[in-house]
Amino acid sequence: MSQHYPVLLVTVPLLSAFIISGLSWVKKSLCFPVALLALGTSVFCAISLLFRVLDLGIVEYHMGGWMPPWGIAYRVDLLNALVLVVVSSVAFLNLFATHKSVQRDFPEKMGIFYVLYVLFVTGLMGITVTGDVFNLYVLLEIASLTAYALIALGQPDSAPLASLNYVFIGTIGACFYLLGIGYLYIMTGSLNMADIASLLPPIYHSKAVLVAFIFCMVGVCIKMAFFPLHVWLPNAYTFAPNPASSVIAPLMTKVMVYVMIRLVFSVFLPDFSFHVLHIDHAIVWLSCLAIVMGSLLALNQKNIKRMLTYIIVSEIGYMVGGFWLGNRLGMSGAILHILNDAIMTLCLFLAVGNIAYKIRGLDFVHLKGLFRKMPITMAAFVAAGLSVIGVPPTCGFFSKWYLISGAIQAGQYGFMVALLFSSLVNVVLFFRIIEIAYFEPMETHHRVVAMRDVMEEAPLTMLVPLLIVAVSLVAVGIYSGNIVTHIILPVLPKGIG
Amino acid sequence: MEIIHSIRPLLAVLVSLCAVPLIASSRKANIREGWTFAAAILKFVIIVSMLPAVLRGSQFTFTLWEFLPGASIGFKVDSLGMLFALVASSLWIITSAYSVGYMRGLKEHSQSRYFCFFALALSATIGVAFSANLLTLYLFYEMLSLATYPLVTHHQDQEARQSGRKYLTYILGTSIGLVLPAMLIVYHLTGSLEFTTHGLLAGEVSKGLVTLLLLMFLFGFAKAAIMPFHAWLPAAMVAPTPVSALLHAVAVVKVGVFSIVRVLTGIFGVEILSSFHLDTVVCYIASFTILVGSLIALSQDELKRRLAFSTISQLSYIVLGVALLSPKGMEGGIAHIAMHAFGKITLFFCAGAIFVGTGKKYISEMVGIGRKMPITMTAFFIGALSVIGLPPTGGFFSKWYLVLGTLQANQWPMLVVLLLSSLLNAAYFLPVVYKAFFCTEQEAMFDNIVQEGPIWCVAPLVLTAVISVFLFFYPDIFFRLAAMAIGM
Amino acid sequence: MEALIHHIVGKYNYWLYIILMMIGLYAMIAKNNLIKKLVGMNIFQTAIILFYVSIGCKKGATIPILEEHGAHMGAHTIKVADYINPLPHVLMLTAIVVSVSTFGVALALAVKIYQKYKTLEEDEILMRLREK
Amino acid sequence: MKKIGFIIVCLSGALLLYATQDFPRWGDPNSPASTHVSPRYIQKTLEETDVPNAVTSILADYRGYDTMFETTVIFAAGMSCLILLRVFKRKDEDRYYRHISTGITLHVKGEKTIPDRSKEFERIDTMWTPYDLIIKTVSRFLVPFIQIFALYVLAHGHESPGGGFQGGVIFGASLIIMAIAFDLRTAMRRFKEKIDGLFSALGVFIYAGLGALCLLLGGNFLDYKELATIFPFDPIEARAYGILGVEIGVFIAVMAVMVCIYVNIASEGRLDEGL
Repeated sequence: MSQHYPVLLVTVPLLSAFIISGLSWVKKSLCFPVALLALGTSVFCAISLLFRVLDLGIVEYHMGGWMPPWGIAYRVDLLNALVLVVVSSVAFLNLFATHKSVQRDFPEKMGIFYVLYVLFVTGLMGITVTGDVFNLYVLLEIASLTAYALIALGQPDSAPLASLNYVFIGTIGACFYLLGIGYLYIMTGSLNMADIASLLPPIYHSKAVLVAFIFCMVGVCIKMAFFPLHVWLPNAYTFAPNPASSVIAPLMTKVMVYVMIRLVFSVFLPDFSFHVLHIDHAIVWLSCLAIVMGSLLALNQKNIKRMLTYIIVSEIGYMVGGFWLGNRLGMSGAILHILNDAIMTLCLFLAVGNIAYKIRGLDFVHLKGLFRKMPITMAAFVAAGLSVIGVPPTCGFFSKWYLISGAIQAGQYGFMVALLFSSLVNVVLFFRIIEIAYFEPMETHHRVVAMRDVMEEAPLTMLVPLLIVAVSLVAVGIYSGNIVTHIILPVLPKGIG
Repeated sequence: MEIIHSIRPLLAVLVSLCAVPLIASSRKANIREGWTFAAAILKFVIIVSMLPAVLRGSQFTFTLWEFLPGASIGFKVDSLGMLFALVASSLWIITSAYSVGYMRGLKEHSQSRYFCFFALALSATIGVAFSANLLTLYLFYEMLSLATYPLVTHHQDQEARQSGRKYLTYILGTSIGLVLPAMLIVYHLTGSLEFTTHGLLAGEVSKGLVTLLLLMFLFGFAKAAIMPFHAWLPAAMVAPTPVSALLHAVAVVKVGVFSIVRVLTGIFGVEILSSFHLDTVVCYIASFTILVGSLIALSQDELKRRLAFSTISQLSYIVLGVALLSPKGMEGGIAHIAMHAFGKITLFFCAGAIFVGTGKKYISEMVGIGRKMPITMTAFFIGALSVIGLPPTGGFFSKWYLVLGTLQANQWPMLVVLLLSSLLNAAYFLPVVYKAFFCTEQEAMFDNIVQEGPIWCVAPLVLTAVISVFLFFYPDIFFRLAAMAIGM
Repeated sequence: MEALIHHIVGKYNYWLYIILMMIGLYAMIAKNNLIKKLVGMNIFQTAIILFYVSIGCKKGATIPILEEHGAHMGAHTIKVADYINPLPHVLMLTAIVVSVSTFGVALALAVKIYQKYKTLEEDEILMRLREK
Repeated sequence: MKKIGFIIVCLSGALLLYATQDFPRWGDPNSPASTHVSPRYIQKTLEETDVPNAVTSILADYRGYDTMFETTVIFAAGMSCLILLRVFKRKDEDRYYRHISTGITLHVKGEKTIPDRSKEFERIDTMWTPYDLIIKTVSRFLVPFIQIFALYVLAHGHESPGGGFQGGVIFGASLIIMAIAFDLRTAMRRFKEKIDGLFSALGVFIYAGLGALCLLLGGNFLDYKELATIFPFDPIEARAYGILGVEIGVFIAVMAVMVCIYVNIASEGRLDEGL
């Protein structure tokens, strides 16, 4: 069975989605266990696949037994394997953690919610594992379509409009990508990534390839909300229901960053992207802008979830900029940050979900006295905040380490300054919340009567996953050296200095 | 030099970390404080157990985790670290006792949280003392910054909020904005972050870059309160007095200074500093802080703020001593870490005891307090002598060595600075003592009845005062460690 | 000039699809009414479909369904140039489905928005939101 | 916004046009697109899959994996509409009933209702009362033919243009015609929501399940030739039958989802009335 892991990790949740959909008409209570089981299988497959790739090298899988470029092939190297593990585990943990609030918020539509949830995860995993540019497009649409629906379920006033705007912008992004691969197809006649990569070098200087590159990249950048193409993200993620935003926010943008890396590594090849085109400096400067603007916009927010969405925008700048530094350190940092940022964002959004489960409203004014009310949730929130700031030994520090080292090596001091600036702004952002949650109810001077009995934590099923994620912030941080040397560095193409 | 691989440094760090959940989960106050004492004493015992070997010239090392080649989480116990750890851990025991008296005396809220974060802060302090490389040092440095935030803002009122904000802005702002990039640049240049005896950067870099890095480190470790990054320290005085005493006179600020010393000796190295004449630059920066700090201290009426500015100026003594690069000066500077610690903590304990006993915070309200609290004020006098640098206290020796160091280094202006500052020290401390004891009946603000603070408060301050005097007669141990630290 | 005309005439399919795409994209960005935006989106997607399908075209070829008698003569007798390229058609079948699905979801969203605000003019909705 | 939009549009249009300079001329049989990958499909489709329609063989076999997800996209769209719009709680609204024998219209306010299946009364739409004999009669005649044609398109997909999508859409359209010509309730009585939901899941499940079956039989996912081990086909034939199987799955899914999307959008999720 082990040779089938690549396809199983996508099709098991896919099949389960249909089963859940059927069950939602017959027996609702079974939907959640089935979803849990399916995503658990995916986690298992993804981890086994990672070890298999570590042992055997690149794993290929041919759908229907057809050889590429005629059939669709999966091609799993360490990069996909790593992202797959991230995607499946984040989705699994979040599924478990948010069950209670799904049950409360969507009592009748719980089954269909899980169908969309599982399909969303399927889409993301399909994007990650595939070796075919068109297959990637189809799965991208699955992920996006389900994300639109999930987001629109949120706050009834604003969520549908935010989601519709996301539909428009997301469709433009996807169509740009589709145009890009159309141009590649017209020039090469192939849709398989490896095949295109082998056909492209002789026509590197053709205008069509250049335009194909631009359109693919712009499309992907729209989808990952790279500043200034981020306008859809804050509204969409803020108004989304918490159980959905805590899976969409950590994964969607990260997977799109992966797609960008995959396109550069396996389709256009670094040679073209860095040596034929000379856009790396420009993109790094754009990312500096993304980081700075994301941070500044985050400062401007009065709602905790909205603030987090702008932090995502600035984190996207980290990854894109780090990758386009064009050296091994920067790229390792960018790839490591995909992992780290997914964990951090998950932790933050889960904490916010817990808070929202107990408190109506996520504006700053609602957060008063939270440290007394929900100490464990807030501890996890602080841990994630420290990781976003980049305090050792949390994982955020180590990706920042690589990114800054990469910036120094590349001589891009602007990027370094932007990273440090954003760290400092993050300090302000998180300690502002901590201050409110820590000080606010203490209005009288000095000795305040202890208020022990007001503690009101979220249920245990929500806390345990949150704590697991919070601990993994540190665990991943400690092991990040190993992750980089054993998983990330071998993926980087040879030509990169 | 013998290298001993041992887990003891790690244990010394972990003891108080492990105590945190125990303290947090204890329901009864006595049990909670029992855990604190147990952790404090155990920590002290572990550190003392390494002392003989360190005095023989051995080093304990332990690498916990190799994160990157050259950048690991590793511990190293050498004489410099030992000196600092010894001071911090011994004073933690005393401060714990004092905390009990102070917190119970004032019936403070959230005492569990207080003791938890205190233990956490001590873990970080020892971690800094024993760190073998810059990464480990940075890790514990940040941990200390964050662990002390709840302590500084313990009262959770508006004033605490403002101070906490200031505290974090300075401490985290500089460490992230300056130390982190400087560290990465060093790593980029050398591929390593280990502290070495001759300096990591030796022969690697140009003068401009070294100067830049030096300034980044010097100001980046804002815990050392070198001007203009000193404003957090007076602000942090809103904390309960035991916090000010141990953390803002000993642990936190000394961590800053200690980090600077480590970086100057372990990363830059003496050769590079003297060949580029950077020692003089550091000397002038430090002496500026010394003088200005003392001058500001003169004008402060709140006792704890005056002590804070005194600390600011005294910290720069240490930096100055090390930057002199002369053996005597460096020895004096390093020994001053210990001498100043015992003196200054006595002063803070006294300030706290006065607050617990009478509720007074301002010097102008303390006229005649010596009659009410004679023991406390006597201890205050001894502490003040030690900080000024007069016999019969330990502070005399460190200052003596510093003066000798300036002569050895031919830095005459520094000699003037030191002497001038001593005068200023005397000028801002002695009037307090004088007014406390010698005042007319009309002036006195207190009844002529002896009424000391609680025993848990008084005993610790007597003890530290006695130690300060004791160090005048037996300063050997710290000076031996200091001498070994500079390789003599 | 002649080269330009040659270029336009020889590749008029691309010109057409690009103009169509521009119309769609402009409607998506600039129109105020959500349904008009949706229509723009559809035009945009259709333009891309047109582009792909025109890639598959070969002059003088027929649809890619092999004639029955060819079946028994073996592969070598099937002349590739006689049949147009089937792959873009397959791809566009997928793209059509995707565009229909997106359209469906978008319509559902529009219905939801209309239920709430009784209008589909974006500026009116935004004004209503701001008033809150 | 308009100006920015215009600039963006012109920019991307110019960029795309700029690239066309390197493109092969329209209809060029020697372009890379026509010579690299696609010739094999045309040459080998009969030999390898026993399906003369190359589009069908690519769709359901060579690139069948794409098509599976394409069907999933449809399914996801159906589910999205359902979850977005469907309201399960009945709102108290005014209803209209017609007394069948007399033709008198009743306006019932609030909670009170007459059972929808009452013999004497029939429920009618509030806004619009479709009662057009010609349309009703014509569509009543037409619907079976449309449905038969849909099945033909499905079954004949191997040999001629057609297949599951096309057939499914046509079949779905027949049900929608019913809903338009009569009213939504009539259509929903014939084709219950629950059945519709189960069908849409079942359709895609057939596709993915067939793929998984191939995997269980020892081949790769969607490798239909493995079906030959349990069915009495030779491996080439097995591919053709496999394609038929997945086309049926697609047919069911597309039909059900079409209906699902229509009824939800038309009635704003209440499934009682609406166009």
